[in-house]
Amino acid sequence: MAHLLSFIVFIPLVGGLLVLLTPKTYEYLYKVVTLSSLGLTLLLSIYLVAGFDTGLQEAINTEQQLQFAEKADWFSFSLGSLGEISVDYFLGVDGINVTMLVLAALVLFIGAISSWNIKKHQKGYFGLYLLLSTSVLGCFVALDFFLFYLFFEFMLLPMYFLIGIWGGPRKEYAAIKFFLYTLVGSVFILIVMIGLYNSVYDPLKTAEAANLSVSGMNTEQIIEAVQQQVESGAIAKEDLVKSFNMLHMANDANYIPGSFLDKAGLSTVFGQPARWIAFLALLIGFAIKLPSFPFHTWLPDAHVEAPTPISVVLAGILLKIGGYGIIRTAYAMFPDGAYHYAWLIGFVGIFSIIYGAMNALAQKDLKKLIAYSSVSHMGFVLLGLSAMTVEGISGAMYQMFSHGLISAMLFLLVGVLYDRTHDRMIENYGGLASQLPKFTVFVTIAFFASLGLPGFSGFVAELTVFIGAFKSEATNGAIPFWMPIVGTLGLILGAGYYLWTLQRMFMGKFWVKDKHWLSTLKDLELREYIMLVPLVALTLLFGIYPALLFDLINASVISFVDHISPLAK
Amino acid sequence: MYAFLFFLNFVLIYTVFAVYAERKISAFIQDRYGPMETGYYGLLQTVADLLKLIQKEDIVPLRADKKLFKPAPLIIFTSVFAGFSVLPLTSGFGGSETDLGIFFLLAIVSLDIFGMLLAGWGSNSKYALFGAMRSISQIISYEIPLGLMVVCVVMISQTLSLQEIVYQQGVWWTSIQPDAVNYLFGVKSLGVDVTDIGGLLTWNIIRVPLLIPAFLIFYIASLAEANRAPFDIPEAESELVAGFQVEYSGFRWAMIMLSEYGLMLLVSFLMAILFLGGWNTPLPNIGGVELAKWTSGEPGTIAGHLWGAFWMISKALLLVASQMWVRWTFPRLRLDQLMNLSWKYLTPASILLVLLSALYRMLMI
Amino acid sequence: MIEPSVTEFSTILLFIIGAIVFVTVGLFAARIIRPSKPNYEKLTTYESGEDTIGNAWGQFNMRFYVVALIFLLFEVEIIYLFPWSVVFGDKNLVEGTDGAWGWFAITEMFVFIVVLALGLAYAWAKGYLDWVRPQQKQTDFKSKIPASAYNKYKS
Amino acid sequence: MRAVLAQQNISLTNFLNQVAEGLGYLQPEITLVATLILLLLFDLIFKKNKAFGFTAIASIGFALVGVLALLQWSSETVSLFGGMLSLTNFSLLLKVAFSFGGLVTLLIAWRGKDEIKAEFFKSGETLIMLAALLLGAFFMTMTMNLLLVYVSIELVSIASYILTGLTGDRKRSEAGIKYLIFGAASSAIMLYGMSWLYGFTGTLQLDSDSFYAGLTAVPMLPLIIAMVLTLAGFLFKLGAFPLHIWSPDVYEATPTPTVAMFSAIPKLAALTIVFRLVQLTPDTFDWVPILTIVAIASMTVGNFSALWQKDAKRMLAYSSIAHAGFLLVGIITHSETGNEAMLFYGLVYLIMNFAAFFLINQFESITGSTKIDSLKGLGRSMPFAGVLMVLVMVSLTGLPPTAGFNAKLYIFSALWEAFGQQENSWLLWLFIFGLFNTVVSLFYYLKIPYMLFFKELQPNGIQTKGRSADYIIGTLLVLPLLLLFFRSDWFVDLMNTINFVF
Amino acid sequence: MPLNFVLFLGALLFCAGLYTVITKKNTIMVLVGVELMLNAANVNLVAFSRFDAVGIQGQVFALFVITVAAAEAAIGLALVVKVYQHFQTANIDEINELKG
Repeated sequence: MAHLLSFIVFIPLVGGLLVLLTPKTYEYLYKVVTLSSLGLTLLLSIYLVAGFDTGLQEAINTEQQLQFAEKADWFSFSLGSLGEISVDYFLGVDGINVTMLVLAALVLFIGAISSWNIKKHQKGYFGLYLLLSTSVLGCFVALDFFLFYLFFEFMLLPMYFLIGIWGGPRKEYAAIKFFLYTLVGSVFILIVMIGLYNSVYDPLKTAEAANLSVSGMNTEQIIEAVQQQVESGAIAKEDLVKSFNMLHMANDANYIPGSFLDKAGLSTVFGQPARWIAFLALLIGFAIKLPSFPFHTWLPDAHVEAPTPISVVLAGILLKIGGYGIIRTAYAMFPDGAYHYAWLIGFVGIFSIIYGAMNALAQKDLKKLIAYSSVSHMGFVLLGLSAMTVEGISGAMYQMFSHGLISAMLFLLVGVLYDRTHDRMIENYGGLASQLPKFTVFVTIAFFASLGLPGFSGFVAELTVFIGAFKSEATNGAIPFWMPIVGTLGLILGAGYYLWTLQRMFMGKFWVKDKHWLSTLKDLELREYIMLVPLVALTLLFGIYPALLFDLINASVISFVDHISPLAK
Repeated sequence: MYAFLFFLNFVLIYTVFAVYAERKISAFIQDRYGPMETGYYGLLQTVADLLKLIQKEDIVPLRADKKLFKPAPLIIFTSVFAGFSVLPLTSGFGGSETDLGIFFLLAIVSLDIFGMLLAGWGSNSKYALFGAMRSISQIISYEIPLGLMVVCVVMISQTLSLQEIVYQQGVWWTSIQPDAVNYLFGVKSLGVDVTDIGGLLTWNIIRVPLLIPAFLIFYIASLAEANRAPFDIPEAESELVAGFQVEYSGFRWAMIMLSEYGLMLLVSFLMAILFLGGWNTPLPNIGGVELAKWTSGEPGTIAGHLWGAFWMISKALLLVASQMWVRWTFPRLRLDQLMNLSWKYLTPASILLVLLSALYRMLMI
Repeated sequence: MIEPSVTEFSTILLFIIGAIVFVTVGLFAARIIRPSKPNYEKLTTYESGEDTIGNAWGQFNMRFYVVALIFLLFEVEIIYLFPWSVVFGDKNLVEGTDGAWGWFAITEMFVFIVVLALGLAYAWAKGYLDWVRPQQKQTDFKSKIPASAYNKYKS
Repeated sequence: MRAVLAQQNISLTNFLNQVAEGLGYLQPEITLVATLILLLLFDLIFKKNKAFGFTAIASIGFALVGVLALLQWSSETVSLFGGMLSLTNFSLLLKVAFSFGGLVTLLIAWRGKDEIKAEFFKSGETLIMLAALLLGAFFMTMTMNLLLVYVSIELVSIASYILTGLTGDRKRSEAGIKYLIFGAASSAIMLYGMSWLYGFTGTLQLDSDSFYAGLTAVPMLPLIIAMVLTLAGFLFKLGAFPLHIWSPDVYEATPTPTVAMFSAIPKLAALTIVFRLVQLTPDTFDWVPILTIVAIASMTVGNFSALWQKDAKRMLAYSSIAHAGFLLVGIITHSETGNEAMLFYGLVYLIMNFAAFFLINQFESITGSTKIDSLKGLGRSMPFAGVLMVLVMVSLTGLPPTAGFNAKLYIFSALWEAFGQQENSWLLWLFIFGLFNTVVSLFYYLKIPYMLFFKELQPNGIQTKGRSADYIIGTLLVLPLLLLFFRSDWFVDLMNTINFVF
Repeated sequence: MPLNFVLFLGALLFCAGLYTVITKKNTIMVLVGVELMLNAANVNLVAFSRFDAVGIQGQVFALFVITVAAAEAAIGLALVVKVYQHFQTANIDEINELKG
């Protein structure tokens, strides 16, 4: 199926436009359109995974390893003596983002179901929700940095309005805080993006622009020939076609000799090699989104104030964009920087794990607790990445996937409770198990999955991360041995806050603060089952049968590690 | 240096006699005697007045702004007197012979409104302030036609030097510019060469007949410039009790008076120079009867100086006399009439004249 | 180029300084001769014998101001006219260009003058040159007595 | 004059021919003057029902000016009047943009509240002044001579003072006097600087050899002082730090259409002059520190001051100060890409500002106020206008998918490139400050969407029904912003044909 | 007369003007200061004009400056009058209703 990715990305947008065009009198259609377009997206992405070739193993920075790739010229113009600039419409999936795509499609669909009882300004809500869906999906599959940045930034606006209009009491504050934090991050990314495209050229287009005789050569030979000629200075500067292609950016050979981010690394910023600084900037940019300590403070606010479906999307997908971005850009483009700062990333990772967990322990608001647990879990992603081993990286990716499922589930469950009582304070409830047994079962499953109980996907993910991290000192020396050891503390703390919460809220004698809640506290409905059951099933499935996911990512992760490890001693 | 001494004394003596003359002329027009007591036919009346003025107490009102009040007469007098510095009295004698003479003259004389404003404002008296405002608005209103008329003459003469303007209006032009030719009415195509005939024919108002209305406008404007009747509302004794000078007394007042009469003389000199041939004789050479040559000595010679001074001063004094005549003949204009005259008649007319003069100049070459 | 001659200007300076000296000396001489016996009555501001009320430095008719503005406009115009007027009809230049120079310069200045004249016309048409502008004051007072009754007695 | 001609070895006849020829190239300007005079005459001759005539004359005039400028498009640089003016397609593009701006100004006034309409179309003065302002701006884009620089800047300034202060209420007279005092002082400072430049070089002609040689020979300290003094007047028109103080007051008090014009046209025109000055000074003189300080300070001061503004126009005033800083970045890079980026930014800025003021005007005509608070909830009852407003604000912030993002991207790319080549740490700081200022700017730009959508509508009986004409115009103004994001190459290709050499 | 004298005069005028502009509170005085500064520039321009190899550009410039100064002063005073009508003062410090 040609243009499958484009369909996946833009079907929600079309749905959004339909929603905007539908007059207010047909209000019920909004939900139908939303659900059907996101359902279609989900189906298509499952179809895509089914057709995904798990055995394809090529270097991570070549286009050969991409599947379902789509590439078209978007715009290009001459910069005079500085060559030409070329922006492509470039989508593709490989092992690194295929899981994220499916996750996004799934969580968006479930989010749409959970949006069912949004009453206020439905047109705006569903329009923005679908707009958000497109930009999220696009962000995961865009491989042109410009396009990626477009999707990345465009996410902010719908999110801003979704939190700011449909959120809780402090929604405005939370919305603005969310927007600003993320924008600061994207400025960091923008800085590097500018530096990158100024330093990177597109070999194929350069061959065309410089009129190289390429008859009889295949693509690889052309690329090689161009790279040699650029290296020797045979190609004039004005013939260089600067590229936004993220795969080109990940290839040292495509850097213009003498350019600022050139592989020789002669340029310095504040006394540090420019490439390291660029890595750090990208890292910070995405770490804000991830979020990791110390950039996490927007997350609790945003989560607490956002309506349930938005919390679900935020925790389930948006945070993953941070992790995905780090892998796709920072690590792939500046492996030297990654290696140099591995200790820092690892440290921030374990700090996030422990700090998030400690904060979670101290929370009185259930949603805030889960928000902090997200910070903690995202710390594992950083820890895994910092190890720079196959296990570490695939663990990090597994953790992202699994956290996407689990956190979605957790927020949905909080939403269930909030729907009924409009209160999320842990201390206001007690012994819910007797009143809401089915709910309690789901909560227990979700908590156990989240704290990493064997049999759930979280366990596999964290285990893999730790294996990778422990291996690191022996194989490449990226992070010291003590880091994963300290990291395990997070597991214990995690168990602590979950079990304690369980005990406080669900065990013991039934008690709620407000008597009126007695009438509203009802057990799960069908719609809620529809949302929760698949998530639980998937969590279990990936906990029991991890190969399902590992098979998808393995080939790419191995070549990814190959790509970044030559620098690791 | 000599010019300075000459003009200073001349202005003083002239003023003394002009005041006397004004009284006498007004008396004559009004059919009465005028001053008769002091000296023969009251000849010493003004001298006596002057002596009185010097002895009078210098009153500075309590509420006046002394920093502005005191120097005002000085500024008025200085600016008017500085105007004399560029006047050529004869072909060889005069003040500064700067190339920019007329421009400088207009500029420096304009400064006297500054002095008037200081006087009016500094007095902190309603009469004085109103007088000053009226006076200034009148002077600046008439300065436009005045300036434009000067431009007309300059356009015709193609020079800003007063001396050169005078030379052009007589038989001696060829002595400074050998190839110069004066045609009858300035029109080259008529082909009548009057360079050597000189006299009245080469005066600007005849040389370029277009300048006759210009002369009239200039004359009217100059009356207003000097605050002379019929344009004397600023001082309108009956309403404003002498306008901006109401609070002045003694010597300071004398200075204001002196500069007023000085200004009359100055504009008269200027009119003579710009329109009436300056120190040139009015008599033309008619064939062998070289009246022009006879009544004007060769430039630089003593005869030249004497003839030149004679013609110049008599033209100027005649004009001054005519100003006095006008004063006692015409009624005072109302303020709105005054402004209307300036802005709605004189200024458009002078703009038109400027345009026409430009075209006329093209006829001259 | 018009070269200012320094010596010629020093003559002018002499006139200016001379005038100042003359007035100063005169004032000084008068000071020696004249009496100085100020008293309050003498030093009051003259207002035809009435006691002065308030300050003279108040507002005055705005039209004075308009006149000043228009004056400024034309006075500045004259600044341009003077330099132009001595070159536009320069015999050599005009003859050197077959008259083109003269006509060019005249056209240029005509445009300039006409634009300024337009300004004057504007002020004229808008009534800024009319010293006493008739101002009809419409009263919004509604009387029970019909207007015709008033008019009957007015005339 | 004679001496000038003799020196240039051009006979007078040739010179006259040259002038006559030059006049042919000034069609747009002559049309503007004609429009101005026609407006004046129309005002004088007709007594009643003048609004239609004014509108017709002004709009046809402005449109014609734009068309005429467009028709002159060519890649050649034409030097007019002995080099006093230099007509490039750079200036032509700006002229077209300016006349577009003039038309939009009329449009804004036409859709404005009644007082604004009355001011613009009841009497000719406002329109005449707008035409004069445009005329000055046109000359600013072409002039190569310090004298003309001064005169054209003053033409723009004086027209602006009149537009600001001579009619209207207390506020406007206050704004007018402040504007004038700042303007007069800074132009006097500029003039003094210019007089020194003239002294150093013996010429007023910016592109002449002796200007270049003179500046090379002068010791650095006096040169810096002269240049900084000269820059003062330009920065005033540009509304950049430290001569920006007038702009908030003026923007707040002046009617919205006029502000729209102030915010874009004189600013861009001044930018071209700074640009030319920087281009034509020898490399021995280092502009980077001076301009970098100005740019950083403008951005920072503008953005931070905008944070606590309560009036939308006042806020946009500070935003325009910040944008002046961004515009200067293009000049600082001193490179071909920088020039193009600057032009791109400038034109996008022009469109953004006109769109923003159009929308503000639309809301103002409904609520009668430009306070940000007065926008409360209007986005919900007028969603279309609200969305347009959000897009404009996003563009002003510089986020995708709007042309504001491309503009920032290109300008900072150029800066990055320049930094890569010169490794000048000033540029790095500029880069960092510039980009982070974007974040600061988000705070206040977001206020407007915040009020529009997050707050409930004040129940004070405001008629919120939008008018379809407003929607169409608004869309037409916002559409380019989106279009230039998705296809910025069209525009950049156009700019590639532009000759930045004078 | 040596050039230095004239330039020094110009600088003095300029400083005096700038000082007036900065320190005086009365709007009219500020405008007077501006005029001083403009004339400082004029003095410079005319002085430098003597050394102009090409012509008398400086003097021409000075003429234009005078014109523009006149226009500026005219509008300035008009505004002062208007401000005075509204605020009953010409003191720049007391005219401060516009605040953000």
